[in-house]
Amino acid sequence: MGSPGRSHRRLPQAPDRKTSIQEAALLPISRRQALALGGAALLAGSAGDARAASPQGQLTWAVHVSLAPTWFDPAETPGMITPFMLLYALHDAMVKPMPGQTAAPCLADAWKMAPDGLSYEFTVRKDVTFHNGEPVTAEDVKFSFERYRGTSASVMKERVAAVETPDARTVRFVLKKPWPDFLTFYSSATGAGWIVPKKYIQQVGEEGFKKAPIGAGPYKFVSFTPGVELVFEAFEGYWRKLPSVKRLVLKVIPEESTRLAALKRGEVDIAYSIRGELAEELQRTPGFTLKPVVIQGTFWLYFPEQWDPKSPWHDLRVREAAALAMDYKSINEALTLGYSRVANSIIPDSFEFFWKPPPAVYDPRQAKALLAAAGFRNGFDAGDYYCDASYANLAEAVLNNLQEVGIRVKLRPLERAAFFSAYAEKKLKNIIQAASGAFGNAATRLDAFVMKGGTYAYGHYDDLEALFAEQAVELDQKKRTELLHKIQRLVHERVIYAPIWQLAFINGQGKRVRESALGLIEGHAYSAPYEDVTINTG
Amino acid sequence: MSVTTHPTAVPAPAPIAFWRLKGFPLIPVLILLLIALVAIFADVLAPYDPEIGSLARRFRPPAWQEGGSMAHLLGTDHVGRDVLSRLMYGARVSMIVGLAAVLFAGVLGTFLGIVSGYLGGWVDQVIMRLTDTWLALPGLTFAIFLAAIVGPSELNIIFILGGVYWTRYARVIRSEVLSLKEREFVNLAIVAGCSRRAIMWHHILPNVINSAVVLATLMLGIVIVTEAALSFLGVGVPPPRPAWGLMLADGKKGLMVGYWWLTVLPGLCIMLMVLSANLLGDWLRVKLDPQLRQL
Amino acid sequence: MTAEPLLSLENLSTHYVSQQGSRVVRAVDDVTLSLNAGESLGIVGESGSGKTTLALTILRLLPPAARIVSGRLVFDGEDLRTKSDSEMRRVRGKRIAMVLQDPMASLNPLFSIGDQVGEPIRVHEGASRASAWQRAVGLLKSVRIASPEMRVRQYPHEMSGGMRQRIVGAIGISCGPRLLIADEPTTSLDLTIQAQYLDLLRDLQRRHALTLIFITHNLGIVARMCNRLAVMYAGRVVEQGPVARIFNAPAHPYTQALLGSLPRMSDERERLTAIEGQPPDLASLPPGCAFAARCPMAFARCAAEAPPEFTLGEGRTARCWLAAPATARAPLSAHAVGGEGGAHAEGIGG
Amino acid sequence: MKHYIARRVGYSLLSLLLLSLTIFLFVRVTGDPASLLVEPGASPQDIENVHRQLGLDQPLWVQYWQFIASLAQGDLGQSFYYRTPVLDLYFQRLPNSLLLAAVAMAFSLLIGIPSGIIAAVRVGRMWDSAGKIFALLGLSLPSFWVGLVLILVFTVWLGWLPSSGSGTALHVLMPAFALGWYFAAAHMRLTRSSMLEVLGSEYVKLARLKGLPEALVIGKHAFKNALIPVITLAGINLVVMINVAVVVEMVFAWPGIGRLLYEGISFRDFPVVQGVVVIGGAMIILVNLAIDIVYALIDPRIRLAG
Amino acid sequence: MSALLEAAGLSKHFPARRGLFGGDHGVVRAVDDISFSIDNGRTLGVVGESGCGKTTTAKLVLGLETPTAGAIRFDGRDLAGLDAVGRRHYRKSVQAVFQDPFASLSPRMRISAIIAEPLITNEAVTATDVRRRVLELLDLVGLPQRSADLFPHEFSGGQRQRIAIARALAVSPKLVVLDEPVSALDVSIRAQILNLLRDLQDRLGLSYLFIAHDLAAVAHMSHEIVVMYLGKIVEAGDARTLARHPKHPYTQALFSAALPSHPEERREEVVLAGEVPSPLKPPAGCRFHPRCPHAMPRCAQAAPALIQVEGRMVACHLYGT
Repeated sequence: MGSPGRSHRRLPQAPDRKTSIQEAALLPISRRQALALGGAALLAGSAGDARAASPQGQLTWAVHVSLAPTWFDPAETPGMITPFMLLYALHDAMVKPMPGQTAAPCLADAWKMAPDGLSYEFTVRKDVTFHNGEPVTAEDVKFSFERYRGTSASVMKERVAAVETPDARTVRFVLKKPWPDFLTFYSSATGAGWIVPKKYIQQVGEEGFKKAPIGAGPYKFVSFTPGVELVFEAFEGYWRKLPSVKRLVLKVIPEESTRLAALKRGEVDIAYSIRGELAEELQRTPGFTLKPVVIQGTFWLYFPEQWDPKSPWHDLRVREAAALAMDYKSINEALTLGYSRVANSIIPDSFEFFWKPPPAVYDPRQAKALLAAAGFRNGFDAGDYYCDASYANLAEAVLNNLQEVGIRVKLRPLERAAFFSAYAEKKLKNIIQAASGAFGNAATRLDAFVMKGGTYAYGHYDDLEALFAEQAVELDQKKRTELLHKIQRLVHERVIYAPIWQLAFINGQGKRVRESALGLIEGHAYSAPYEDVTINTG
Repeated sequence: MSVTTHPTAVPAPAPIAFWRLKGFPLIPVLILLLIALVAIFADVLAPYDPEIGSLARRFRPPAWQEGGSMAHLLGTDHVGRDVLSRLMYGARVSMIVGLAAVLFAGVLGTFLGIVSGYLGGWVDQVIMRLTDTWLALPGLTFAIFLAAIVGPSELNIIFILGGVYWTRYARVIRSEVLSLKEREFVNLAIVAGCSRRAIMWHHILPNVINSAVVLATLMLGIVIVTEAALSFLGVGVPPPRPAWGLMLADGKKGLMVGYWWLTVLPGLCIMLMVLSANLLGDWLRVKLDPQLRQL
Repeated sequence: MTAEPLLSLENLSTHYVSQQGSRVVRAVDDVTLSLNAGESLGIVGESGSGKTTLALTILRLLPPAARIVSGRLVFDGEDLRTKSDSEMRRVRGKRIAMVLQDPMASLNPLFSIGDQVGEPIRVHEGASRASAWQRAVGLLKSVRIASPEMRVRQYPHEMSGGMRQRIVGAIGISCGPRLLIADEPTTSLDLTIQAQYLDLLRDLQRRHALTLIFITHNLGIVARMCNRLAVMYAGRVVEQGPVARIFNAPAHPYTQALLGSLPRMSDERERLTAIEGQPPDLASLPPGCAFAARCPMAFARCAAEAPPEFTLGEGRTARCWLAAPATARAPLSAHAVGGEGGAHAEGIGG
Repeated sequence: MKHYIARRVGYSLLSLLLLSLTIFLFVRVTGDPASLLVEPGASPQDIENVHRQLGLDQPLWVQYWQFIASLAQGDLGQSFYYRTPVLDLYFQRLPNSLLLAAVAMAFSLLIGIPSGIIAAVRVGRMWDSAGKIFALLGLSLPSFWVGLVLILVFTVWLGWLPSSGSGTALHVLMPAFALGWYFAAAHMRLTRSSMLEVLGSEYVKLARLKGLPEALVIGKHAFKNALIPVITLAGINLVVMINVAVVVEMVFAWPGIGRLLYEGISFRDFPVVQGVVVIGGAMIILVNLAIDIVYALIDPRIRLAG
Repeated sequence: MSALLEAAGLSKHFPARRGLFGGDHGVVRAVDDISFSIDNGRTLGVVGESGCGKTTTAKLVLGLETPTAGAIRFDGRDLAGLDAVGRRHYRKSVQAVFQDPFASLSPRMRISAIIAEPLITNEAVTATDVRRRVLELLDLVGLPQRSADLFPHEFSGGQRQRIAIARALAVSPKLVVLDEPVSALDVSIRAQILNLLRDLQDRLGLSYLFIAHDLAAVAHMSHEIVVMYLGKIVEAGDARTLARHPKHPYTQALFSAALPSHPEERREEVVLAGEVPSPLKPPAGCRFHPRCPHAMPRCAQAAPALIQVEGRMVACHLYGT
């Protein structure tokens, strides 16, 4: 087993990925914890469930984001989760996260790593076909990998020396040097392992493929109106099982209240992203179900002026006071009905090398005491509080808490794009409320948000830099873990960040749905796998 | 609109005879006065800080409804802030934003309209082409656009709305100046030796003020409603400031859930203010200046 | 003079009443006039003297604030005051026609000439569209419009100003009215065009045996067009009678002054006779003669008591104490009031 | 006349050019679309790549020139987000927008014209005020609020109308009403004022003098003339509606141009924003041009005006 | 007597903006090569129908328009060559009274400010001097002194015209341009104003450029008369002679169309056919020929020159050689 082998820390090998820019919740892609490397690949157990009856009926989703045709193409996976909403229907991957498994064998029914760690060999499942009836072959796998140009494409291509196809069902990835994270990247962090039909694409060209995509997934493409509506139809030749629902319709409804109304009237069966009081309302309404999923998006307060000795935020006690001032439970109850997770870290608890901090504490009295000790008996004017305008509701609640202990701030919600560019360009001051749903592990997260030169780091601590440099070349997984835990502990103790929560993404399910497939795959915000979706026939 | 090119004779605008209040919109004016008073004395009148609430007290209904209490006469919002206090301070924010934006648009548009109409020639061409261009931009979208560039703050919203709507003044004022320019007193002022600046300032401006004022009453409504729409899209007056438009946008989810007071009350305030301003404007329009009928 | 006049007004008064009822404007006050068929009457007065209101009173087309408060209004033997609105509608356009001040603006830009000329025929005689058009062609011909068959199909904007005047004239005579009222028909026109229009009206009068009422502030038009004259001042007819008589020997000082104030082409005088002061406010008329304040010959009685209408013979009347039979002979010569005066302060009126 | 038309066309082209320049510069200062198309923290090379791919690495004037050059060929470029030609997107949405605008206009005129006429003719003070206030209410209430109330009442409570989307005749009712009501006040005002103007005109006086029944005077002579400016305004507003229906389209998930534009702005999808605004602007400029020319043709007074 | 103001070969052409009849012409020849002069203390009357160029002539004299060609000399100095001081002097020397007494007074200024404006603009005077002068002027035009603090809408038409006259006299001009000064007034008021104007001329030695369509008023007021048709002078000369014995067919028609002041005043009536053509497309040759009862073939070809005929100038082929 090789080391992560990072010679250059800045290599974007597992870069942070922002979620879809417009959706309301941050959704991570990575499902890389507990990877079963080299383990005996499990056959998809449910393959035999396929009922003899042909697919029937139709289910409609109210989608909160504007669907883009690039999402039909795994090669363009842009580093956000939203495309997987469509990929799970239209395409299939060699290995992908499935219910109960983070790396389930799909188009590959088996794979193994060479003992020297320098190559991976996959076997393509037998008798699997694309929607047009063509068989899925090793050539398609190679083609798909080489065609892949989405997120982390350069990293993968840099490390993969060659893709060999000794026979129609065997694909071998030859690495330049050992790369233990290869399977993570191939199976879940990127779209490189999602297979597209080589012949068809060469036939119709890239444009043609985008207009009429064909894949090996459980649903066939029927029609698409950009930003409006997408229709799928069951692919009866899907290998895993026969989909139960004949047609899937995804309708874009940007306004949350309207999604709820549509769900209630039965125009749609599943509505994505229903929050706050609307979720409460849905919970109260008989026949409707809330489907919350905790995703890997963490939220926090950041104090960009903590390195400026003249700033109040330079004082650790003030930062601690801010963290203590937040009424985590009430905020969670109010905004996400208590479904979010108060993990007290900027790193999702599912990440590799995650260090579990002590639970977050709400103690306004202590906060006031700390402020007084820092010389702010009557509180202080803390300037601006920047946030992404779509999370102004969270900001308002936090701001309330801060005001209560005497940290007086002025909310400055910025429109999303403006916020992120200002954040990255280090133009923001005072307090920043931000979030990340980026892929990766603890190290990548720290790299971007804590370390010198990190995209979103406004300053650094020398001791942390030293520790981080140390872990970057540490080959021993255990030692590396220790180092990263230590850094995380220091980040926690110094209150470099005041973490808020790990967001719960709440969806609504209507009466006609028996199985929405929401939450089946851990951390996946949307319905998946689609072949598991069923209609209530009773 | 560029269809209002009919040259119409301008009757001498008589000063308003307030003692002859035919059809005077008494109720609307009283409403506007009331709003103004509340706005001025919000600090004294409001029982709570409008920006601070408590999550423990969120979604309290108005006092008369089951679950309501006298502590919060008009209930509380999604972060437990007192709705009555927010409405009172909201009057202030909305009035300031509305009036300032209208003033900004009015001053800019009137100035450009006068300069363009009076000087004519290439100055007129430049200003009118600019106005045409500006008018061809969809107003609300343009505002969103500007908000995305400068970031929303109360001051920015004022400039954005003013910057979007000055064209209406420029158009109307220019066409009025064009007809005023042909009036004999302007020619006589030239004969008397007045400079162009003096003519614009002493002879033209006083005669277009009426129109500008009428236009302002009508614009006030448009500005306030646009501000609400910006809030709906998340780029209006930033929270937690108590602006009516923002309250309405914030409360919109509550509408589906039965928290009617969060939307109905600020909606009512906006409606009353805009309606009153419009009714007053209509009356002024008829009263002051028949030229403005085409607005 | 025939026994039965075509139009006779007896002590007719029309007042404007403000909404609160506090302000009463006596626009037409106690007017008695009669007009025989075929005559042409000029009603002369300054703006605000009530002459237009008088015309609208005859047609009963008054604005909502105006009321006919008293008097009789007999046309062709019928009292128009007692007629219902729909009966009046059948009088307007059919038996009494009127042409307005601005012939250019009197045509509706959206309807063809044929439709507009034929409209009264269709409304009053129930004619079909086709036959109304047929008649319209004839009417256009009678007002000397070339190629009327083509013109009926055209729209007002395709006509020259002169043609539009003629068309308005054609509309006026379309149903063969007995009385034609022309309200300031030439104020907006150039001299040479004005002459054309007056020519046309005179021609129409002659050929259609019309009785004409000319409303104007221009004594010249009356001199040219009319055989009878009524001079209005402050809502009242201060003097009326045959045109030549009045021009030669005006009985009322106002008429005298008016005639004296006109500059004449042939005149050698250095100064004009000016009428001092301003016309009075119709809402607050003095108790006596309305002209008294400006009258060079006024005496005590004039300010105290309004003179009644005195009959002077030859069909003439005058509302002036000087014309009263009991007093001394009224000065009948215009020269009697000349020579004096000058531009004195008009005073700050109203 | 030829000169006049040529001049007006010239001005219109100039305005259009200015518009394209304005919008071009504005979209470019609102932020870098690359920051939204790549994940945060992407390497400078990645951003560079995106820039090169989108042609954003060129100097501004080159970009503008390319934009104008392809515009002249009827090519509005390709959406960054949808990877689809902007023109295709536009024409996909246009029928919806036209439908919405047309029905909204019908609602607007249905409210505006009668209330305007009643206000002008003053049938009764109460009806006058009631109509006027109803028309003004549309202006006074933010359309998203009206939209949500409509959904609440007609979808959630009564279940009569679909909440959102398009497809059937029922779908268009609520968004069209919410949009149309906003414009009703303007149409009411104009109807009222032009009716008043026409009622005071010489030809209406003449119509009365002809002895026409009052219904005919108002219904035929006055109404038809008074309607002309209203129809003109309605023509302009129809185009305006297509472009400003953002809020209504968001609330009702109506797949129209307004939403496309809004999404374009929020995704910094330059080609979409430029394309939609330029087409919209061109439509408005063209309608104005057409109106000016038609007016000049039928109304000789205009040719005398500077 | 030396001429106070002299116009030589004066032309003003406007570009045909938005002209429906644009075509080849492209310019409106509002005033086309006219010459006239006004002597000290005299009145020059200009008559003609709408579109004849009389108002443009007034504007040229007032400096409200710049001539396309020709020159205006005032006190022997060419206006075009004046420096700033000279121009200011000219501004002070030439003032105007316009037709519409309702439009010529700025409705939002007090009478004192209206009357004083030319004074304050042109001279450095103290407030008390200004006030004194305003009261003087009010006196001069026969208005009570308390008028100074009122607004224009509080006055009747005749009174407003008096105010306008007072304003014009504020800077003691030598020449006053009177553009239809009484046409908007009530009949009974006209004589007051005309008398006032004549009195002022006598007292102050003013010169007038009197423009009107009311022939009788022009004849009454003027020493010399100029008759214009479509931008050209058709006849000019001593007022009385011209009024009694017009030579040019247009002048004849015009004076014939003038309404009689007495029903028994019978004159030969010449009713012209047709309407005044558009100045955008004036007829070739003599501009009057399409309407002229005496038109000859050559009238359509050559424009007649203004020549001396029996003590006045006439532009007509009837009198040519």
